[in-house]
Amino acid sequence: MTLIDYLSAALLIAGAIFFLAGTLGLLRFPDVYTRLHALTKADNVGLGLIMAGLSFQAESWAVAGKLLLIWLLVLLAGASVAHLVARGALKRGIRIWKR
Amino acid sequence: MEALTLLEWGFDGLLGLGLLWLAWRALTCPELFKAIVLFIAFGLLMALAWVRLDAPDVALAEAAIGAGLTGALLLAAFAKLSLVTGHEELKPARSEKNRIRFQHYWMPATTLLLVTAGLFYVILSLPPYAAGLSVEVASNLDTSGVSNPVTAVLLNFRGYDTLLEMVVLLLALLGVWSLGDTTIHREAAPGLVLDTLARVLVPLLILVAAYLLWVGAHAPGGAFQAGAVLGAAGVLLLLSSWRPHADLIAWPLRLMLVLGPAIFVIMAVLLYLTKGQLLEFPPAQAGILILILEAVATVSIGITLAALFLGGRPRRGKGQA
Amino acid sequence: MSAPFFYALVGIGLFSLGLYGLIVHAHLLRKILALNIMGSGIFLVLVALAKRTGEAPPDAVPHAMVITGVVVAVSATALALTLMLKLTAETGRAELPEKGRE
Amino acid sequence: METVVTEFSWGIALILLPLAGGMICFLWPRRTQILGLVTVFAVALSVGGLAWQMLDKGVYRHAVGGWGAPLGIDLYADGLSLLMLATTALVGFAISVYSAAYFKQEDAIRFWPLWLFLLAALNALFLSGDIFNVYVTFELMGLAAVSLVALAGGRDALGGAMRYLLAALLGSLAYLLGVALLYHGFGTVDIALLSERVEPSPVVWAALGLMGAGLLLKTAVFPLHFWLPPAHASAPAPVSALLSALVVKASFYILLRLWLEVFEPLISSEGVYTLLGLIGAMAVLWGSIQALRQTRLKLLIAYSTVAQIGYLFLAFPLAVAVGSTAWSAVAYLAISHALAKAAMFLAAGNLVRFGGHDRIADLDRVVQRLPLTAAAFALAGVSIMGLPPSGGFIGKWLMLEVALTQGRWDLVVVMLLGGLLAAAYVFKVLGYAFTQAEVAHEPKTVPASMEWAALLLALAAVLMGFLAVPVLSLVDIGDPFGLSEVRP
Repeated sequence: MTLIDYLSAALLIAGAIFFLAGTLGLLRFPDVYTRLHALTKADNVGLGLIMAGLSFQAESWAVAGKLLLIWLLVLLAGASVAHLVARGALKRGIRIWKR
Repeated sequence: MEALTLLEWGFDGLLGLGLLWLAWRALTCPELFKAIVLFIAFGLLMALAWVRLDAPDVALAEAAIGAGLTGALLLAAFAKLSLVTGHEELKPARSEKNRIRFQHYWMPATTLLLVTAGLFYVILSLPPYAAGLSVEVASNLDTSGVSNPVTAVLLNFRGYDTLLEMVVLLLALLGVWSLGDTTIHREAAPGLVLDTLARVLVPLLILVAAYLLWVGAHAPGGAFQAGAVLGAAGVLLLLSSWRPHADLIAWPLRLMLVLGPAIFVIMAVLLYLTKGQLLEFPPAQAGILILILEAVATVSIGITLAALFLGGRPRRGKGQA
Repeated sequence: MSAPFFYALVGIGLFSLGLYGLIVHAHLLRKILALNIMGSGIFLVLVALAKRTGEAPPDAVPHAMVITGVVVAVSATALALTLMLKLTAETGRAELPEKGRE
Repeated sequence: METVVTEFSWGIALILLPLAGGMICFLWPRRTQILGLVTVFAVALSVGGLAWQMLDKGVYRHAVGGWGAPLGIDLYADGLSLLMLATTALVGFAISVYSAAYFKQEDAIRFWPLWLFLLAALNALFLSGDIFNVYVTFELMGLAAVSLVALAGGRDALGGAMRYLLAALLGSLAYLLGVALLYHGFGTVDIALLSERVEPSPVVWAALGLMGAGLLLKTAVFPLHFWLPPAHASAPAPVSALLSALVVKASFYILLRLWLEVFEPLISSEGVYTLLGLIGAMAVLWGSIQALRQTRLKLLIAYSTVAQIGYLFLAFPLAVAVGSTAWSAVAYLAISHALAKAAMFLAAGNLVRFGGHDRIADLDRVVQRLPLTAAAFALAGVSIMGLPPSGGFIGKWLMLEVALTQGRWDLVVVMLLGGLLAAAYVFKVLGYAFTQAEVAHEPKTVPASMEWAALLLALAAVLMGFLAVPVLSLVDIGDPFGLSEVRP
């Protein structure tokens, strides 16, 4: 394994940890808003790290570009959908959790 | 190497059991909404399984159509169902009746277990290696006009199936339309975010569809995947309260819907008249002819899928006449 | 047992699960889900066993069949869902009407 | 001109014409009726062309895409396919004429595209030589048929359509799993190649079980008939006629085809034959008794279909003996039933149009008011009962003869009982049609074309009683029943 491989492995593992944490949050957090918080973190940062890790292994700049594009799209969709879900929940009158 | 196979087995086992578990939960969890969400998740795992099985074309089709559009259709139907029945469907309590039922069905359950065991035996009795038609596909790929074997089978070797399949899609829409109309009118603005998302994503989705269509000749992709992406763009537009202009919903819409199967029929006849067999592509021109066929089909598929999502036959609203 | 066979068995399992769901559930939306799961199971059998080519690329013919099947399935699902909504609007219940009632 | 008729590949016209016609009808709703009629007429002419060609050259085969099996899909027609295609064209044409008067413009624009796609699906199915392609045509047929049932609207029709759709989809899926197993077992989905390659193995048995179960469900054989009566009874009259006459025959045709080509040579155990014969016998008795118990005319006719399908399955145990004519009897019964049952449903449609209901007890002297319709019902009844001279008589006689020579007295008794019960339910209807009912209602007029369409179909069913020799020789093209080795 080269230095590049170690670097991408580290990034991939870090990304996986973010996903794991996000999933845990999704399962354990008390209401829809906090769960969204956990989920979007995992999606955005976790996927970003994984994409970064994978781009080190990419054969060409075009592939790396595609990976970047995928990440940007997920960012856009994730943020919008999280907003829509939260707005829908508010409209339905679901209260925000307080300790 | 040893560790790798162990890892692969772990992955396969998790994926397989995950599929079964999700299917089971989608069928048994008491809340219908959850069941639909679980089914969509099931579709996404299926896409992963297709990738694992070296079937990227199927994976794309599954993710776009099997999970994506079917999911959108199910969710839309669920929402309408809640309207029709007055939210009764949201939480059907798991009543005593349900539990009695479960005991009531021990006989089909046992029979099914036996059938499953029998089918397991049948599957395991198959030879471990079989080429199927892969040799024939590979040796005729050169004259098919494309280099992606799946596209070659879909559009050339078994193009007749695909012709009929295009008609099935159109027919489903005719069936849906014959059940009723929906009035077309612009609803209240859905909010800035969805609007912006649609504005950004729709052009991008169209671009992706064109890319998938083009790349389908030599890599995973093709008319159905591209059409599904186009359909998704349509669904997004419909969700953000965009409605086709009143003048477009009469014959222009019908023409676009028919164009996909129609181009197949027209090409089938032309190729019969020139080559002597139905849908027989001349090897030299096969590539360009298939591309034309796929391009028209993609647009038609996209519009048909979006129309299926909308539901009934669109009609002009009274305020717009 | 190799991966193709494992996935084919999972496919059979999905087919049976779906069939069971189709029989026991009265709610039509659930029946439609069950039919889709059965279909996915069959598609899995088709594609998984196509990979029995050893090192060579898998057989493409079942792949094309499954793409056809996926499109057919979404068409049937769309029609079934619309029919279900119409029936529910007519009877107030998303279930098949009892037989024998006039 | 001569060369066009002999050289043109008529089979593809049978598929592409109705497809194109359906699309044009959809695009041009204002002219939908005339376009539809022209298309159906053109299809009927093409069947004539195909028959002409096949009488001269024997079986029809067309390699779509020029590849040929196993890579491509082959269209294939022998005498049996030709017979089904011709019946479809004839019945379809009569029903089309009927439908032109039956549907109002707003319903016509929905009916015609669906019906033409259904016609395309039927023709494609009868011409298909590829089991996966058959799956696609099944779905095409099923979605079209279900949408047509739902055209009637209302609780009964929608419920019937939904039940029908679920049954059709389940049947298709069971069939498709069988296709998947056969493909992975023998590397082809072409029927002719399969019949060369299959050998006794678990795969074949599983495929037989799955495809058999799926096709039996689609054919509505007792006890898998539960979906048929509600769907066929609640559909608009021409649709009921199409479904009972043609659509259930399509899945039976595939069952028969697969049985003859793929499965039969491998099956040595008596069990399968006995089982099929047994469900046939049960279907004959159960369907007839249920038909007799109905108070609604269309339900009575629908249950009669359940019973008549049963007869087709009685042939399986009889055909074990080499050289038996049981299959010819089946083919004859299938087409006679198609003609007679279509006539019956169309006649029922006339009665519903006339009286506004289909309660048998209130039929109110329709003999005087609608003599042609009453005659149509009676003549169709003659064929259903199996009285001479009619197509039904020839079919049942041929089968009875085989049963007698083989000493299968149990089957003889079932056939005779079925005939008696059929007579009972037909006369039950006719009896009420002669008496005056007490319910007063304002009768509506029935267009002449609707009466004549029903009568001509019924006459055709009777006429089949005189055409046994030419029809049976037509069926022998390509030797679909494998009888050539025993004939000198």
